[in-house]
Amino acid sequence: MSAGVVATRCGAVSLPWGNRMTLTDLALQNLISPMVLFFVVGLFAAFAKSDLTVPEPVAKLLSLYLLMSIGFRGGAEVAHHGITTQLLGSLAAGVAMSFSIPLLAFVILKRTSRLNPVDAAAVAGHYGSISAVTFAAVTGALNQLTLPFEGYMVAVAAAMETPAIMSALNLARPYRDLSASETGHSVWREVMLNGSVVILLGAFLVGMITGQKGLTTVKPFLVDLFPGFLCIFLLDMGLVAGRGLQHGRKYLTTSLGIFAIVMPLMGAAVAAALSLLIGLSAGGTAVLMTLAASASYIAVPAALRLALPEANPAIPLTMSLGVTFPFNLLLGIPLYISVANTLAKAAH
Amino acid sequence: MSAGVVATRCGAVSLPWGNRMTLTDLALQNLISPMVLFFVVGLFAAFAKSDLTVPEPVAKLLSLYLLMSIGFRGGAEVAHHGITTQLLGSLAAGVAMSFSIPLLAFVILKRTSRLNPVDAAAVAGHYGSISAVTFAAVTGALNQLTLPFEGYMVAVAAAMETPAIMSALNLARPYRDLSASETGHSVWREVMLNGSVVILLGAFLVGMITGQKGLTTVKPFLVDLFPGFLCIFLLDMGLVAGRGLQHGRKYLTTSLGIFAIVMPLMGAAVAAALSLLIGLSAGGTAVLMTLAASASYIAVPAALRLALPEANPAIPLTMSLGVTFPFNLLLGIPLYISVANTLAKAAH
Amino acid sequence: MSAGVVATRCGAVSLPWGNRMTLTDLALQNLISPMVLFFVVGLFAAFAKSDLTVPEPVAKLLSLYLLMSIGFRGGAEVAHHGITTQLLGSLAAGVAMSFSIPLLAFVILKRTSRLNPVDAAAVAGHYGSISAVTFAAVTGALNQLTLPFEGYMVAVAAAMETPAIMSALNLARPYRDLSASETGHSVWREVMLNGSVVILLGAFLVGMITGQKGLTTVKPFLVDLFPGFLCIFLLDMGLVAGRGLQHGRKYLTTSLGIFAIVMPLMGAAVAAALSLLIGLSAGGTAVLMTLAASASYIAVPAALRLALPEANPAIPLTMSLGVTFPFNLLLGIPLYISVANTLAKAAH
Amino acid sequence: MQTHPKKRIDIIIEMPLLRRITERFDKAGVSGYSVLPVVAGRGQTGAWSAGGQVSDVGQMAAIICIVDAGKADAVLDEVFAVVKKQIGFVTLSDVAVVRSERF
Amino acid sequence: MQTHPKKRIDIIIEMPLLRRITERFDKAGVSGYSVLPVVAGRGQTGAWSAGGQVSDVGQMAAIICIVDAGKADAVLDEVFAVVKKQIGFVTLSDVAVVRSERF
Amino acid sequence: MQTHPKKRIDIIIEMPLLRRITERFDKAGVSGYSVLPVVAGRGQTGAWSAGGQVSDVGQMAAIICIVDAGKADAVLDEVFAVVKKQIGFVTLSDVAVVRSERF
Ligand SMILES: Nc1ncnc2c1ncn2[C@@H]1O[C@H](COP(=O)(O)O)[C@@H](O)[C@H]1O
Ligand SMILES: Nc1ncnc2c1ncn2[C@@H]1O[C@H](COP(=O)(O)O)[C@@H](O)[C@H]1O
Ligand SMILES: Nc1ncnc2c1ncn2[C@@H]1O[C@H](COP(=O)(O)O)[C@@H](O)[C@H]1O
Ligand code: NA
Ligand code: NA
Ligand code: NA
Repeated sequence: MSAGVVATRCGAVSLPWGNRMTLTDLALQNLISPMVLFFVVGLFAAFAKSDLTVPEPVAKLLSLYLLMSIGFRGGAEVAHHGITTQLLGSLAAGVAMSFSIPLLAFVILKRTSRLNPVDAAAVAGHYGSISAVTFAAVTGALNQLTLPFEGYMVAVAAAMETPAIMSALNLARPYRDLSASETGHSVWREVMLNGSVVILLGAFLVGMITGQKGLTTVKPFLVDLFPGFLCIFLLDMGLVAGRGLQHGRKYLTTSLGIFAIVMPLMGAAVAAALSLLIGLSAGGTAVLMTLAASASYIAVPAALRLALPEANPAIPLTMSLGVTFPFNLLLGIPLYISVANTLAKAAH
Repeated sequence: MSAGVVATRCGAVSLPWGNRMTLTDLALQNLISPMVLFFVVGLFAAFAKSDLTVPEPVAKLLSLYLLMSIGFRGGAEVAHHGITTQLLGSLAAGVAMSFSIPLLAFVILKRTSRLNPVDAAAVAGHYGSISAVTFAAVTGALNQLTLPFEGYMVAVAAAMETPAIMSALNLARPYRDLSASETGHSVWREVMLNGSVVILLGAFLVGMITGQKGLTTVKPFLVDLFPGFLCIFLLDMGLVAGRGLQHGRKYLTTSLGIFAIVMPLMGAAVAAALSLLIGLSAGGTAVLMTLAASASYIAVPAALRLALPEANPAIPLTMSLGVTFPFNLLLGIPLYISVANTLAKAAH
Repeated sequence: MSAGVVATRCGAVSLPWGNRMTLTDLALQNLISPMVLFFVVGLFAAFAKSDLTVPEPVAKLLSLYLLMSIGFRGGAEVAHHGITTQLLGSLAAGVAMSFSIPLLAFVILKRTSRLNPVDAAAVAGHYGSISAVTFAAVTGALNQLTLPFEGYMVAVAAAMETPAIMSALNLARPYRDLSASETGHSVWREVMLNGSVVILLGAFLVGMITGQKGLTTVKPFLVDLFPGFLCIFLLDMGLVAGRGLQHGRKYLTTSLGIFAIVMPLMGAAVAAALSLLIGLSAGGTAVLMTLAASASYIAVPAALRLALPEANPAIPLTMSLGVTFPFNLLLGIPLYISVANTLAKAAH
Repeated sequence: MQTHPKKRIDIIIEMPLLRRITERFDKAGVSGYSVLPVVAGRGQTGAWSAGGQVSDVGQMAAIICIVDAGKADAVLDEVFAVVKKQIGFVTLSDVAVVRSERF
Repeated sequence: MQTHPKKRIDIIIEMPLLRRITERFDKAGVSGYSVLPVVAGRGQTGAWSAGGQVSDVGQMAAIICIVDAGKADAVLDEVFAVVKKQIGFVTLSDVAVVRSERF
Repeated sequence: MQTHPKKRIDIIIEMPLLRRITERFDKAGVSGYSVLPVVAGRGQTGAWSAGGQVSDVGQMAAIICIVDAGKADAVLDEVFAVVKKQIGFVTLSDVAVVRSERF
C-alpha cells in the first residue's frame, strides 16, 4: 500500500509509468495479470459447463479473508497518517454518492427498462453500494503499477455499503403494500450488522488500534498471501458470474444489459468530479471512481431479501455479478486508472 | 519459539522487558494485540446479533492447523534440546495436575453450587484438562515479549488433555446408574484417539523426527502464518463464545460464574508452585500456569458425551468457553506472565 | 523448480548428491520428510479408528490449490524455456503411455485376477492415467534433493489424465450391453471438462501467459506454502487411504494387491525407456516414471461413473488409493529417482 | 414398540429468512425444529446452487418440525405468514413417534 | 388451513449422477426439486463417508421432489431409468401442501 | 410403476453418537442408512448452530433408514437403546419403494 502520498500534494508523486503508458497498454497489462486471467478461467469453465467448483465454505473464507485484509491494512494506514480533512471529505463524498446514485439509477431504469418500480429500486440500490472484490482488484492493479492511493479509502468503501439500501427502500416505498412489510427497526439492525460490514469495520478498527506493529505480526498472512487468495477468489467469481449469467439470462434484456455498463461509467464520472474537488491523488481518484462504478453483490442483496421481499433477487444479481463486475474487472479498472491519472496531472 | 533457554539456568536469561514493564502495561499490551482484538470483534458481533460466521469446515481447518503448528514446533524444539529430566518433571507435573485439579474442582462445586454430582464431575473434568487455543495465545504473547519458554511444553499440554477425563468419570461413578452405561473399554479408545489428541501428538512426533530441517520446509506455512490464522480463529472463538453465552446464560448461576474465574486462578497457583520445584524458566512457568488455568472445550466435551451421557454438555461448555476462555485471554495470560516473571526473578 | 536444465545435456548437470547417496539413503530421507510422515500419521489414525478428519470442503480446497500451484509453476517454466522438440516428444510419450498402459494392464488383469471384464477395464483405465498428488510428491522430493527437472512435465501430466479413459471404454465395449449406455458425446464433454483437468490446464495457461512476473506476484501463496499444504493434503490422503482400505478390503484379493504394486513398476519401466529415448534429465526421467507408475483417483473414477456405470467404483479406488498411492509415496518415488539418476549417468 | 401419531412440517425457505421463521416457531410454541442445508435446486424462479457462493442470498435451507397434530394448524399459520412473501414452500405429513410427551 | 395431497419423491443417488437426474426431472416437467447433501452412509456396496474426500465419486446426494399425484408415475419412470444402473434408490410418500397450484 | 410399502425411520441425534447408532443398525440387520448434516436447531435443551464450531459436541445429525415393516420394531428397539440416554428423537413414517428386494 501507499506511503507518504497522503501528506504531499499528489501531483508531486512521480508516477513510474507516467507518460509512457497508454490506456491500451494499461488495459492489456491489467488483462494479463494472474488475477484477471483466473477470472477468465472461471468464466470459461462455467460456460463450458465444467463441474469445477470452489466449495461454498471456502468461498466464504476467501470473502472473509479479503475483508479482513482490506480492512486491517486500511486501518493501519489511517493510524499512520491520522484523520485529515481530506479523509472526512472523502467519507462525505462516498456517503453522498451511495445515497444519490440510486436516485439517478432509478430514474434511468424507469425510462429505459420495463422493470416494475420495486425491482427498479432494488437494482438502483445495488449500484449505489460497492463491491469489495472490485475494490480489492483496483488496489491490486494500483500496487502492481506502484501508484499510491490514500489508505483510508477502505473506510470510504465501508461507509458506502449501506446508505444505498436506505435510498432503495425510500424509492420503493410509494409502490409497496406496506401493511405486509416488516417493521423498519429490525430491518435496519440486520442491515447495519451484516457480517461483511461488521468484519470490514472490525478489521479496520483492529488495524487502527494496533497500527504498523500489528500489521507486522500478521503481514505474512494478511498481506503476502493477498494476491494468491485473490486469484482463487476471482476464479470463484468467474464460475459464479458465468453460471449466474446462464441462469439469469432471461432477466437480462438489452436495456438492462446496457444499463449495467453505462451506470458504472456514470458513477465513475461523478466520483472523478468529486475527487478533483477533494484533491485526491491519482490513485485515490481511481479507487473512488471504481467504488462508485462497482455494484454490490453481498451486502445489498442480503438486506433487500429482508427489507424488500417483493423484489426478484435474480435481476440485480445477474446484472451486478454477470455484467458490471466483469466489465469493471476487465475494462473499467484500467479505464478509471487512466482517467484518474490524466485528471491528476491536469490538476497541476 | 525459544532458543537456548532450556540448557541454561533460567534466571540467567536477561528478559528484554525485565524491570520496566508493570502488570498493567503487560495487560494493556496484551489487550491491543490483533489476536485479542479480533476476539473482541467476534464477541461484539455475537452480542449485537450480527450474522457474521466462520463456516464450520473453516473453523475445523483452523483448529487442525493450530494443533499441527503447535505440535510440530514443539517436536522440533525437543529434537533440538533432547529429553531432559526437567522435561520429564514437567510432564509428571502436568499429568498430576490433570488428575488432581478435577478433585479440587469437584469439592468446590459440591460446596458452592447446586449442580448435581454428575454435572459437577463433568465440569471438574473440563477444568483439569487444557485448551489448545489458550496455549497458542500464551505462546503468542510470550513471542511478542521475546520471552523464551521450554519448547517441550506442547508435550506437557498433550499429556494434560486426557487424565482429567478419567478423574471426572471416577468422581461421577458413585452417583451413576452403571447398568445403563457403555463398557469402559471402547470409551477409553475413543477418548485417547480423539482427533485433536492424535493430530497434536502426531505433529509433535513428525517435528521430533524431522527436526529443524523439516521445520525449514514447512516454516512459511506452519510458522509464518500462525499469527494470522490465530486472528481468524480467535474471531471465531469470540463469535462462538458470545453466542454460547447467550444460549447458555440460563445455566450460568452466580456461583458457577465465580467458579469459572476462581478455578483458573487456583490452577495457575498450583502450577506456579510446581514450576518453582521443577525450575522452569519464566516463560515455561507462564505456560504451565496457563495450561493449568485453561479449561477444555474440545477433547473433554467430546469424551464425556460418550462416557457420561447423563451430564448436560451445555453447562461446562458455557463456563469454559463463555467465561474462562475470555477471562484467560484478556486478563489471565498477562497476569500469569507477570507472576511467572516475578517468581523467576525471586528464585535467584 | 528447475533452471537451465532443459537446455543443456542432462548428464552435464552435476547432481549435488551424485555418487554419495545410495538407494537406501534416498528411501530413508524420503521417509523422514514431513509430508510422508504426515501421511503415515493419517494412515495410523485411520487404522486406529480415530475420528480425525479433514473436512471435505477443506480437502477440496487443498486439491484445488495443489493443481493451481503445479499448473501455474509449470506454465511459468514453459514460458521461460519455450516450446522445444523435447517438450513435444515428452507430451507424445505421455499420451502414448496413457493410451497403451491400460491395454497392458487389462491383459494382465484378465490373466491373473477374477475381475469381470468391465471391472478389469475400469481398473486398467485408472493405471493408465495419473495422480496429481503423486506428481506433487515427486517434485517435492526432487526439490529437496535440489535435483532439477523439466518444468513442462506438468503439461505432460495434464495430457496423460484422459486418454486412459478412452482406452478403458474401448476395452470394456465388447462386454457391455450398449443399448443401455448413454450417448458417447455428452460423456466426452464431461470427461474433458472435469474440474481437475480444467484447473490444471487453466493454471498452466495463466502461468504461461503471465510468466515469471506473474509467478512473483503469487509466489508467497502458490510456491512458499506448497510444502505445508502438501503436509495437510497427505495427512488427509492417509486418512482416506486407510479408511478406504478398511472398507474396500473385501475387494482386495491377493492377485489385485500384487497387481497394484507390480503395475506401477512396469509403468515406470516403460517410462524410463521412453525418457532415455527423449533424452530427459535425471529429474525429468524420475517425474515421467512416477507419472506412469501412479494411478488416478480423481479424474478417472469420476469419468467412469458416468461412462461405465456397470463397473464397481470401489475396486479400482481401493487399489489406487489404498495400495498404489502409499507404495509410490513410501517406496516407489525414491526408487524411481534412484533409477533415473543411474540411467542419466549411464547415458553418458 | 408403542408409537403415537404426530405431524411433520417440512419447509424449504430462503436462507436469509431463517431467523424470521424460527422466531415464528417460538411464537407458535413448538417444542423444537431442525435446519438442514440444501445445496442446489430448481423452482419457478429458476435453478441455483450453493457451490462457490459468498453470500446466502438465493440459497435455500430445509426446516423440519415435528408437532402435535393439534398444534399443526397454528404453526402452519405462523409459518405461512413468512413463507408466502418469500421464495419457498411448506409440506405436511404424518409420522409416528415413540415418546409422545416430547412434542 | 386448507391443504392438498401431493406425492413426495426422495432419491438417494451418487453425486456424479446428479446432473443426469435433474435433466430427467426437467424432461418429466416437475415444478422443481431440492438437493440435500448426504455425508455418510452404508448400503449393499459398503460404507462410505464424505469426510476428507477430494472427489465426488462414491458420495451420495439426496433429492426431494414434490409432485402432483398424477405426475408421480411419469417422474418415477424417468428417474428410474437413471437410478437403476447406478448406486441409489427411490422412495415415494404422501404429503399435503398449502398452495396446490405450485406443484 | 409397481411399488411396495416400507417404513422410513428418521433419527435426529447428537453427532458424537453417530458411530454408536450405526453399530446398532448393523446389529439390527438393516440393509443400509444415510446420514444428513443438520446445521442448526432448537429443542428442550436449547438452540444451537453448527456455524464456527470446532468440535462436534452439541451438534446434530439426521439419519434416514428405509426398512421392511417387519423389521421396523427390532430396529427401533436397537436405536432407542442409544437415543433414550442422549439428546435426540426418532420418527417413523410410511413410504413406498420400487425395488422391494433392496430393503
Ligand atoms: N416441487 C418441488 N420439490 C422440491 N423442491 C422444490 C420444488 N419446487 C421448488 N423447490 C425448491 O424451492 C426453491 C424455490 O422454488 P421457487 O420459489 O419455485 O423458485 C427451489 O430452488 C427448490 O430448491
Ligand atoms: N435402507 C437404506 N436406508 C437409507 N439409505 C440407504 C439404504 N440403503 C442404502 N442407502 C444409501 O444408499 C447408498 C448406496 O446404497 P447401496 O447401493 O445399497 O450400496 C448407501 O451408502 C446409503 O447412503
Ligand atoms: N419438534 C422437533 N422437530 C424437529 N427437530 C427437533 C424437535 N425437537 C428437537 N429437535 C432437534 O433435536 C435437537 C435436540 O432436541 P432436545 O433434545 O429437545 O434439545 C434440537 O436441537 C433439534 O435439532
Ligand atoms: Na457503486
Ligand atoms: Na486446566
Ligand atoms: Na499411470
